[in-house]
Amino acid sequence: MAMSVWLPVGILLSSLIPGVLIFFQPEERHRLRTWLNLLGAVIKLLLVGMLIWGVFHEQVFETRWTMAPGLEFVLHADALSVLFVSLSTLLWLVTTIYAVGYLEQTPHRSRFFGFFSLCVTATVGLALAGNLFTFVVFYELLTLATYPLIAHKGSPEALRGARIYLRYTLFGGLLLMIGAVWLHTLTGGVEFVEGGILQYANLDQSTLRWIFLLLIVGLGVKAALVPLHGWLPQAMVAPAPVSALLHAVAVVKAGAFGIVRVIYDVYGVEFAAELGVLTLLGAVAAITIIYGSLKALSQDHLKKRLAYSTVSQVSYIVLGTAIVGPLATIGGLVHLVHQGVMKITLFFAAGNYAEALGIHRVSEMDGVGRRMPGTTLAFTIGALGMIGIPPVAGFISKWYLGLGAVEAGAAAWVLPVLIASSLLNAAYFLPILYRAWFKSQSTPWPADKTAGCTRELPDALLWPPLTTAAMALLIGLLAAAPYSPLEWAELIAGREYRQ
Amino acid sequence: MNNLLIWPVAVPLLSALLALLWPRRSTWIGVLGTALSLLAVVLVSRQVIESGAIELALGGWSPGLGIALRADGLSVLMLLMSTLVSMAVAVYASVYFSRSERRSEFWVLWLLLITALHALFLSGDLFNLYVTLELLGLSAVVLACLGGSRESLQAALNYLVLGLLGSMAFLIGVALIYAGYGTLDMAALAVAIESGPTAWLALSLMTGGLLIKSALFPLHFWLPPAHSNAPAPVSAVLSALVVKAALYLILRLWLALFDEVVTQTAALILGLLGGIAVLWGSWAALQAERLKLMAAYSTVAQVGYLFLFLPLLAALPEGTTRDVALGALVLLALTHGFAKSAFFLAAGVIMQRAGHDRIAELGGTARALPVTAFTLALAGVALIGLPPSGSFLAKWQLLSSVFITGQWIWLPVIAIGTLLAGAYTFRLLGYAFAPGEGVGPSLSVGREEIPAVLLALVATLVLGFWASAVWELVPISAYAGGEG
Amino acid sequence: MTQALIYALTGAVLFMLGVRATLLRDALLPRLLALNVCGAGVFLIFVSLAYRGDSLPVDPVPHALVLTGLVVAISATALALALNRRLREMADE
Amino acid sequence: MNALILMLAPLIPLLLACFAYRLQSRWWLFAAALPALYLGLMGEQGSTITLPWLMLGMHLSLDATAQQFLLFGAMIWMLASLYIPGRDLMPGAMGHRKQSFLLAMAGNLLLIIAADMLTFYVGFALMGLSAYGLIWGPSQRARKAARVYLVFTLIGELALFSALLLLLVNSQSLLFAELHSESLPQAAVALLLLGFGIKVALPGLHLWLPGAYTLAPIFGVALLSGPMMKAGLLGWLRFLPLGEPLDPLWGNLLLLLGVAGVVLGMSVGMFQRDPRSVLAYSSISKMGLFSALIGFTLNHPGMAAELLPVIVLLALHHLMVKPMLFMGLDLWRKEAAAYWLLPALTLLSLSLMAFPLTGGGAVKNLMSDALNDNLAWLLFLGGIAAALLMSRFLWLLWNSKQSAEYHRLTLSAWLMVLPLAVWAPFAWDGMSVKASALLPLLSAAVLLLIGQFLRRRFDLLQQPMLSVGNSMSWRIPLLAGESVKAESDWQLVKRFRQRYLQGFARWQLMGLRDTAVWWLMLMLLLALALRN
Repeated sequence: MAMSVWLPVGILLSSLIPGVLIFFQPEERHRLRTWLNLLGAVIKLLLVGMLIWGVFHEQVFETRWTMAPGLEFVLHADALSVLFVSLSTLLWLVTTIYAVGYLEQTPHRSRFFGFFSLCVTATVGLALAGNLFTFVVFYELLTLATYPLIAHKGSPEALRGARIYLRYTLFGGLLLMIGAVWLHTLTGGVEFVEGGILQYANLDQSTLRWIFLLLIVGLGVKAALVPLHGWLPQAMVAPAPVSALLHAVAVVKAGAFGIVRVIYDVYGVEFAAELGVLTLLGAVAAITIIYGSLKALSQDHLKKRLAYSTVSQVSYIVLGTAIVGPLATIGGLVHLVHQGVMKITLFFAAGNYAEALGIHRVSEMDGVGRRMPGTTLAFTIGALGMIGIPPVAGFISKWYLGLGAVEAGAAAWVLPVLIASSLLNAAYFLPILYRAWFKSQSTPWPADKTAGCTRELPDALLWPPLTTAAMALLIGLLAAAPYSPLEWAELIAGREYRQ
Repeated sequence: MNNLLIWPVAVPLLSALLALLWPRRSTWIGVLGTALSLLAVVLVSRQVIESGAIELALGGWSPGLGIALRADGLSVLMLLMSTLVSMAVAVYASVYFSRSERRSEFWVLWLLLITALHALFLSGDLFNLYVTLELLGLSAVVLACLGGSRESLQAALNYLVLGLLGSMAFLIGVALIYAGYGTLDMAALAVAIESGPTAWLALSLMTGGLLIKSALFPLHFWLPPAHSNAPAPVSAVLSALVVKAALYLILRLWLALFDEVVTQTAALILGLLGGIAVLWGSWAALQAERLKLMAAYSTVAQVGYLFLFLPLLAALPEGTTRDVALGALVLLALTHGFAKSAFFLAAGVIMQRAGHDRIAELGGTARALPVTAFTLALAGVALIGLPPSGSFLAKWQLLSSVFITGQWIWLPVIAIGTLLAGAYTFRLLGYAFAPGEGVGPSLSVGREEIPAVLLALVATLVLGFWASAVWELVPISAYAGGEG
Repeated sequence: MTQALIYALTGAVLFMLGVRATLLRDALLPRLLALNVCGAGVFLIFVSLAYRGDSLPVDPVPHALVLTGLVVAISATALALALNRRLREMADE
Repeated sequence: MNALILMLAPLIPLLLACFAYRLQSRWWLFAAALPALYLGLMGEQGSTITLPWLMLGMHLSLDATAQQFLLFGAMIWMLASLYIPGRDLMPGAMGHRKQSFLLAMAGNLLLIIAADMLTFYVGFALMGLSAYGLIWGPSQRARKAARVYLVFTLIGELALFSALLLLLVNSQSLLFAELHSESLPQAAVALLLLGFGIKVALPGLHLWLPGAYTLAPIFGVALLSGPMMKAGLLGWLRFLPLGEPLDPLWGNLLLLLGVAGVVLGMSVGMFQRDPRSVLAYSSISKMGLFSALIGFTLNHPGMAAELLPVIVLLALHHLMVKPMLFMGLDLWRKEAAAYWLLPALTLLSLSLMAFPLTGGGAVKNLMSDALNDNLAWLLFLGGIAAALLMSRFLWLLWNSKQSAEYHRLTLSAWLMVLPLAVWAPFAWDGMSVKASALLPLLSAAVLLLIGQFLRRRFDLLQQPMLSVGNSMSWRIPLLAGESVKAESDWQLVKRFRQRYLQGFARWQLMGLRDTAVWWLMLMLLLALALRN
């Protein structure tokens, strides 16, 4: 009993406490800081392991705390939250290791790692939020925790990027909050229940549509739906680990996850379809997918290209959500994990290129595969996954999305979108791979920091991308194995469509 | 047991006398006196939480002629805020004024200010309210000009004159009440007052006077110069507590005493003024070039938020929803009190270290003074109303009330106000976190940085996670006509 | 009764005049004077309230209040004047 | 045991690919196909293995078709592995070729033994994409050819992907055995035709082929023309509801496209100067024939049972002979004093021409039996095409120069496989001499004579005309959206176009550049055909 109450809190605290402690560490206590970080991450991983086991066996984990009359702070672990929690926990561990390596000998590391941990805390809290109120709380906290990370370098571009990020997200958070309060006022409390609650509430439909619009626009800012995506390419000025976390786990995913929550566990997907709001959302997602890819084509800056790719890829999740039917749901949900693992690999690799050779642009990447084979291998796997080439994880997502579309009779517009997006993905990823592997070095590296080293990079920089790349490959290859993301997505879809 | 009520007033008063007599030890006496009054307030609060509202007739004279002290949920909350804030500010001031030759003056006036505040929150009698209001105003003015600069004197003088005018208006209202109902005891009045011309006129005069003191738009013009030119600890209490005192009175009058007199239109007018204050104050804060001026304008905006509640409260039927909204109003006031005092203290630290508080030149603050920068960030979070601060909860309930009453007009005000608050806060943080040499090299964490960060933490964490206590306390009322 | 009313009305008029001058004047001394006029008006009202008809004794409470009010007003005025002098001195320096 | 080897067949090349950069001997590559060869020779038919945890559940099984494909495929893979040049095997070399080779082999073998659609698709994608590395070469033209190949392949993959989804939802199962044509969406068939049509180079979808075949290294071409191209055909055999009634539209379309392919291959191939190009167009022509046969089978489900095995045999024959021809050509070019290679190549060519008593002739006999006098004209046409193209090939071979020395190993290996290729796929029951079988050869000879006469007489088919065929290869850069560097061929064409064929060439350019126009044309033809 006590266990079921304390486990969600423990999962939050396992990153919060190290985060707070790290803030107060002097800059030079590098070793202690690293240990704190890793300890927190490992403890969190263990706790999440317990959570996974419990939720799989239909145990209930819930913490409630009344913050104000009618406003309860609820942490509740259901299958959907477990999916997101385990993703963020696992990737946090990897990213922490990477960040330790990446930021070696740079100033303000205590501050950085403090906010880094807070950022993960907010993400995990978001995943575990048991009602809309708690979700909003963590959604805003996430904004706050990420801002200093984006601004970390302190350069004018970094500050500008952070400012733009903030403008967008504060605006989005406000709309989300207004929508949430409105809904809360109408229903007297919006718990996340599998299958949704609103279809039984007997409320005015047009009001519900307006609220839906508010919520989705609020969440869409973080999920970078067009035209609310403007902050994402600007935010790539952040250090590589931050971009990795931002694109793979934290911010962008938070928005997408929120959309999933709202549609499945607040409105109920069938009810939302009845309201007619899903068609619009699907259209927006489709536009975003294509638009993001088109923009990515013309970017020479590597991280910017990846950023636009994120814009496009995250909308796969939204698209899967907007199509009614369990298969599409599985596709969307599983992409939540798959995109995270693949994109984090890509950003790690991009960070490594910048760190080792000073490469920031695609046009500088000629022949980099020969110089940095490990990193480039990871990048290749990630990129192939993004295109959706089997057996990398991205293929599984695309497969289920497509199946869901066919099943729901939406194939006529979804399949062309998927195909166009895959082609565009290929068009902006394959040239990079081509340059890296097939071309030979044409110009000297912009800033070669590893000249004369026997190894490609320090372990802390090389292994994280390789690990995540292996994960991307394995979760695709072993998609049907027990406890795989796909299995979880099926479990969730089964529960969402149970009634 | 009811004798407890005397201590929150008596302790600071006696300490003030002691400090006057023994100026060389004034710092010790000041801090200790503040700490003891904190203790007294805590005892009173415990009593109220355990056994409901309590009352004390001073000297055994019955209310009507004698002086009655009453403590209920609302006053306890205000007392707790003011005493906690003043405790923190006192610790800060002990460092801030440690080398100042005016330190004994400061401590005497400081203790007097606390006395006045506590007496005001506990007072159960309209005339006593006037007296405490004046005492508060006078000690605040003197504190405000302790900085000694020309601008601060000018501003303090302006503040004084306007404060006096407000008190006069209040006093004439008191006179009218006495003429109409023959008593000044608030408990009796809460039952007696009925709608009528006397009550009307009295209410408008008293409210008008208090509006000046609480600096509601367009009567806010005295506030920014006065608050921004005072020494940092003084600005902190001015913004956090003194303004709230006037607001507390308005709440008492509107909700407990004149609840039958108040009309929807009147509330709406105040609400509109509040709305304009929100927009104007936030906009001006965004334009401000100096840190303390920004904070002062932000106070104008925050006061506006509090007034937004009035039309909503008037429209809500008595019962739980109204109590929830009222609690939210109190919570917002409390959060602002803590956050703004933290903000001013942090500004004071920066000013002492950098020698100026021009926002555009604050680069490097985060490196030189990490704790203070953190304080600014936390306080900013509370000012914007982001979670997990208390103001987030309050704003949530405010919006909720908007939806319940259908007064949609406030929705854009709140939205734009929040965005503007975000804009000015993060503008500041952007400069503070930028690299630069605006602030001197880093020293270890100073004693003066700790109180500020604690205050900010109270605003953002304690009031966020333990806010439900507010809603439990607010319905405990000493006044029959009130919301109890 | 009528006499008391006259006093009260006079007090009200004084108060209004005082308010007007306080708000409109720029220089400090006139404003202070106006404030005192204001105060006088208020006190006049209070004093007139004490009258409860010929048959009854005068109500002591308003008198007590006026006394307290006078103290407050005097100290406030003194403070204002002191501040004003300080300001002058600074201007001279 | 058999099931295990079934799994090993694709797994071993895959694992080797992971360590490709360490492999220094080509015997590793050679050995990678051994499990497949074993399966082809001694595998127990009907052995299956299911891996439910792998991706979405993978099913492998060995049926008769798979076994035959494995046998002949493995031989070609092994032979081709010996042609990989030594410098690609140096330690420290990037090993693109090794890696691509092994990955493509893994994909190819996987798709052959796949028992469900997804497994097939995975293999197909793996093979198709890895083949990029087999085509890629350092020259600009080779890079462009590889790029064009990649674009086509990707489009094919995606079409196939969509088709798969439609099929899966329709039949609720991934297994080939459970596919059915009931309520099959038309779009699925169209997408299947498109997806595999690119691989088998249907006219209009063949634009990647000439460039890739002429510019890729020899082992790449051998593999492309052999096992990989046949994978597309195998895809049709596996996916299309052959033997079940279907809208005749699709059968007719495929038939028509096939015939167009035969004609296109023949007419363009005849004017090529490079023997490799001739072989390339011969592939188009041959695959056209196969496509037409499959189209016919689609429309005659009753005959599917007899026709399909023969189509498989026909495909196997081509699978063996074409790579052998390419590799033989390479030997011919590089081996000093190898005039004795000419008879060997002639023998292969004769087999491809379906000369009696060769493997080709035998299969053709079987085919005409199975067809039961239907489509005799098609076989005739195909025969003429093959005969003309092979004559052209041999003619060019005769006139071409020879240069450097070559590795003994490759030569002897080639010679060892030669008899197998000539009589592949060992359809002994079809070995007979029929007069009718010689008819196309005779007609071709007559045509050649007429052509020769015309050429002498009118000087019409002089050099400029030859370049029209080459236009196929310079069109590739245009497709990739880049301007072309002036080359000698290009100059010739320009001059020629200015002089004689301005209008024609421009029409051709426009027509070929945009695949859609091709399709439109074919649709129109189809509409006309269906109206009758």
